[in-house]
Amino acid sequence: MKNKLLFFSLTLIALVVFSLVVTAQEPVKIGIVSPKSGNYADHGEMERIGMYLAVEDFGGKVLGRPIELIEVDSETNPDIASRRTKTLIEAQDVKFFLGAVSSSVGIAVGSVCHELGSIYICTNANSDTITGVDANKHTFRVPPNMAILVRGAAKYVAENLGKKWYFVTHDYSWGWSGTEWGRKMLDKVGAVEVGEVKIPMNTRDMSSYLLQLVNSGADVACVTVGGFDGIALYNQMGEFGIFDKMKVWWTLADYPDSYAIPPEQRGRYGMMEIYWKATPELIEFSKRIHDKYPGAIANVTETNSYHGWLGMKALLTAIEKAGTTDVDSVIKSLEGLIICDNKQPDPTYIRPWDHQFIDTMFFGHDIPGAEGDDITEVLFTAPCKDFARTMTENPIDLTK
Amino acid sequence: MDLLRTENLTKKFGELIAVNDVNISIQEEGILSIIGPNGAGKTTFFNLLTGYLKPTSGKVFLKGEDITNLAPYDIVHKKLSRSFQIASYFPEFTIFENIQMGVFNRLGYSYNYFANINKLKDVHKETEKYMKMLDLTEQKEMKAKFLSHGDKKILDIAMCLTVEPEILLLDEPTSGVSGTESTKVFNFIKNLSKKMKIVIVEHDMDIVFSISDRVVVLAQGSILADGTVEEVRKNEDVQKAYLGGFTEGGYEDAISGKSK
Amino acid sequence: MKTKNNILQDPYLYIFIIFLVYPFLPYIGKYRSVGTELLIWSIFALSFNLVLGYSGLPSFGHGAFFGVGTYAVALTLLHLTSKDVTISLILAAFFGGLFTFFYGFIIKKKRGIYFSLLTVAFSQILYVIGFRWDEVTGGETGITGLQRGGFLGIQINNPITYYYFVFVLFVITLLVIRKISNSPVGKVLLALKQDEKRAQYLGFNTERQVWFIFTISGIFAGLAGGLHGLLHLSAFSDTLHWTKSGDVVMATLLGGGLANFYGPIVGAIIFISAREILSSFWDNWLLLYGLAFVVIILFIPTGLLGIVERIREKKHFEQFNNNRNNIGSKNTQEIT
Amino acid sequence: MNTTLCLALLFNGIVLGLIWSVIAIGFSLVLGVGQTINFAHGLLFTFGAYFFFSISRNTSFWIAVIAAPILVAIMSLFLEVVLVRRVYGQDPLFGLLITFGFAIAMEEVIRMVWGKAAYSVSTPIFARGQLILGNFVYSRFRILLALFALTILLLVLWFMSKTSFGAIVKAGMFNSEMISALGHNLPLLRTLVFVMGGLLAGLAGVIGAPLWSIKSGMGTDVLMPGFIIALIGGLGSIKGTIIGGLLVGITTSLAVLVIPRFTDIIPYVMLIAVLFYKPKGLYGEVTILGEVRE
Repeated sequence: MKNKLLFFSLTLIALVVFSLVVTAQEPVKIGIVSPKSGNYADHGEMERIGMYLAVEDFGGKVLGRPIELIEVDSETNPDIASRRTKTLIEAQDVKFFLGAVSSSVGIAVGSVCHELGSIYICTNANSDTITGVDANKHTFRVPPNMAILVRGAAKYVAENLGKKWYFVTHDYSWGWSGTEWGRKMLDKVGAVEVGEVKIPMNTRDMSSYLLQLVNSGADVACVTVGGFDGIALYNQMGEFGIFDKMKVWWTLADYPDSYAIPPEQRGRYGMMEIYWKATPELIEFSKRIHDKYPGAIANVTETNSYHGWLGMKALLTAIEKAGTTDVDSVIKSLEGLIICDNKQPDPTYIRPWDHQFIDTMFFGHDIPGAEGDDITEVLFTAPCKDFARTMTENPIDLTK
Repeated sequence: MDLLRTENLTKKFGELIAVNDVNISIQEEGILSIIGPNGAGKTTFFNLLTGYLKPTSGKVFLKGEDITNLAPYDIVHKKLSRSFQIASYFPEFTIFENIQMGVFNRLGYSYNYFANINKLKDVHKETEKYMKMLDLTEQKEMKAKFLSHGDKKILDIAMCLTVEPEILLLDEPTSGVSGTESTKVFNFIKNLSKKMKIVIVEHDMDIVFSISDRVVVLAQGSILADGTVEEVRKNEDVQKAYLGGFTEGGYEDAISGKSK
Repeated sequence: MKTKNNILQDPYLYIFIIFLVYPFLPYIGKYRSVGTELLIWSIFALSFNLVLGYSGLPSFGHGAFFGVGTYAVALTLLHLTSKDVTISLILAAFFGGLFTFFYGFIIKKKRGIYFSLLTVAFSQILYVIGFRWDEVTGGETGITGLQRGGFLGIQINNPITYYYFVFVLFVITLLVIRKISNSPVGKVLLALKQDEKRAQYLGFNTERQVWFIFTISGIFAGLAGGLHGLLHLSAFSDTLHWTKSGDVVMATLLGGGLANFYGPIVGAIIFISAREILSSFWDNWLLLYGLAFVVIILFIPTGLLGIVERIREKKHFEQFNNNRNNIGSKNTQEIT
Repeated sequence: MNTTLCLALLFNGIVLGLIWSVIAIGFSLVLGVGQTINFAHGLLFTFGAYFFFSISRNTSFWIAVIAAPILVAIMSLFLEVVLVRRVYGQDPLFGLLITFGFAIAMEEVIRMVWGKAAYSVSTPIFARGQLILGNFVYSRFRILLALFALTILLLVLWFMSKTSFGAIVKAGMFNSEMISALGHNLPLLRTLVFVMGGLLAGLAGVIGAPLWSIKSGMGTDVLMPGFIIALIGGLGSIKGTIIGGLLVGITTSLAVLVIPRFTDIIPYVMLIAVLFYKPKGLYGEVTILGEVRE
């Protein structure tokens, strides 16, 4: 009889201890919505690598609780991305989300999180509206938007590359925003527009557009074209000898796009969101990426991997600072957060009124014929805060 | 006034002239047979009459009205119906359902999206009438595709009747049908001709000569001979076309069909 | 009158109960938006089966009419002041029907390969317009941030009430489509699928029948699209892309739409939930998704319920085979 | 609009049309003889591009030009024997779906094997630079690719009209039962035509790779103009496909001046217009169960 009593009490104690440990151990769930299939899967992969490394920096824990990453495939399809985000919130009560390679997915996930009260840090979408007309209390955006990127480069381009600009616009909201900001800067920097060609989304053959550009007599082609269309355009520019006739300025230049072009056909100028050789920490970070993920499409720090890392780091820092996973208090601690150890020359500052991350950007030039990883030279670095939109230019109120 | 009339009806497939300038007028009474070697244009002629093919030139008149460019479903509503060389029916439907289709159309249910079929008493009664007429009632619930070849031919003809035609075009009703069943089809056509004008395309000379009031012979798409059974039997060109210049003696037996 | 036992046999009863109880089921019940999605896809697949299963028309661009419904809802909610969704859903069904009415007229004479490829072509036209006409359709970023007001005053904003709102529409759709498929027109469609020439010679204007049924299926496809738009409070051009039209075709075939009225529902449930589960477990899930197409077509072309039908038909054939022998013998004695 | 630009766009339309025709012919032959919609044709094109990219990087440009199409032809043999052969004669949707499913699955395999990034093929040295006549500038490499496409088209035209195999293939389109009745092995004929389609898709891939840069989704983008031109030209008619390709290529290229954003709609609108007036296509003699009656 006695040992039965003993046995019973021991199991009871074990149960109590176990439940205590479990609650203390209750994991912090973070949802990652980025493309795993479809055309942008490679950008998605780099983004996720950055996030894993950030979690690693935090030792896999925040507030003493393990971090549980739940990944869903956005398929670069806003419809599917919003449905899967909603499912994670409904079924697993996920409070924090990161990711998105295209603006449409960013906007869609942002609106779902706002509707159901979760925080969303958009790591790789540049259209102005995410921290503009589509902004909301729960959405933050890591990469600089087109206003910052274009205004940051306009003066240098006019002074050093040429005054007669020809706009090459990706014919959808993101592409227009790049050209609009370019047009606004024309008279400020003493440049003049000599024409524009709009390239529809998902175009393969660029010849009919390049023919309009090649004999336009422009000094500079101001190009806002991204993704695979961007790669196809850059590649076919070499074919039509655009680089011999004029300078080419890409308002937003991603490292993987230059890397995909055969060395002898490179030669564009462009504003880059990160330059992997800017600081020793970034060089070390690139080595870390290369060692842990040799198969990745780029073995240096580039836009997607860096912003994935920075977004995750900001979120975890804010949660530690807020001391709780309650959404409103984490938002409070995110707003105005300054991240010094961001591996960049200057710290990153999260503006409270539009939830835009502000740090530095790099204007570079692809060196024709350069082999290996070191394919771009940096002409100057620019602080984003001097070119970001002011409250008057972007009147939004996130408190509503 | 003739029931059905064609004016220099012609049909060309590229250079091939399938039906060549046919002028024929079909009156009320009796059974008309159209005979001729394979490829003489018999089936194409039927297709032209019933709107399945558009003629290259020429016109078709039904009771004086020009029906040349009408579609088959409009011509059928003008009481001209036809069966097919290869019996065509709805294989997955039961026999009852096959016959029921024609009744649906005639009683005006073709655009009725909501009626419950089992509750349509008028359709049910009408279909039973045709089923009895063809003594197919025992196999009522059997899928048409399991029927014997002869029964399929009869079903095909029965479906033509559901339209209550005044003219019935039968395309080789007994072809491929074994002895016992072809007599069944033969008798069936016989008593049908009392109620409506029948035009048959047929190869079996015994049937042609014993059943038809008038015979038209088609060769290379044009009419070779047109008249009573006797006139056609005697006709020189018919013998030549059918036998291709056989020796003298052979004409008689070939024509009379004994050698079959 | 339906006797007691064949009510129990009627699959409609089970489908009704499963969907009625779904939100309260343990574990899976929480996934309300997936549940609503299954209902919407069942409406879409049922209406699509009127074209594929009943009329034998291989349409491969039905996603276009679904997408048109989504955009109709999104645009009306965007531009209309009141957040009431009644008008937008009516417009979704209306425009679904309008597009199928016009395009149906163009392709009512086409069959087989031409029909498939022309429907793909049409859905691509709508896709390019939806994808690039930024001013109206929001282009690649689509239309987002809509609010779901009431339907004739009933509040349907929270997920549960919206689920049951879609459930009611699903039940109505199912009864209407079942009525059509058991009506004389249903029989005419099955007839023209088996032998269109024969049907024409019985007096049926088969082109017009194809035209009308194509339009009716478009109306329901538009409605389903509209409900999809209200579920996600957004509209994107992706559903219009021809590769997405394959989903409803596969769902209908998998379930056995060619052989059984309830096939599309079974197919929609299996196909959509498989896609959701598959994609959350494996990066390269598209590999299995593609192979599923191949396996279904190769091994179960008539779908799951198709297998049931085939067994039933074998019994039907044997039953008639033995009694036909005695009928046969009776007939022959009679004549000779 | 200055005339040089229109001239350049017209010339560009011809180049585009020729390249699209090479893709369309493969699709048209398979559709004509095998009566199956081969939606894996785009995928075979993609494999042609990827094989060309990998082989040209490791060996030489010229070995790749020959090896890539042959590899694709072998792959299409596998596809035909294992899958497509089982759906001949069935509902056309089955052929479409089975090849479509295969294409989705294999596209994922491409991403697994070659990774998800986009690649570009460097222009061979002999083809670099531009043809400059006054201010008419055009890429020399594109002209060479167009000539390469033209030779392929002329070869197929000669092959189909002059050789006995070509005659059997043409007859096969009119009446496949007749072919087997005359003692020709119809299944073998269909396999050979399918492999021929695969070879053409591989060749088109070799042309497309340097032109449009290589990504796993490039097949679906190219499939649409391919099947549209095949239908506009008329099934199995090589002459029709070439003329159809030029027509669509030129109209799409010039339309950039009128509706730059919606030029992609042009092929679809042309298809619906042509099929509405001439159901068999411009030069098509055969309709595959396309119409119930005239």
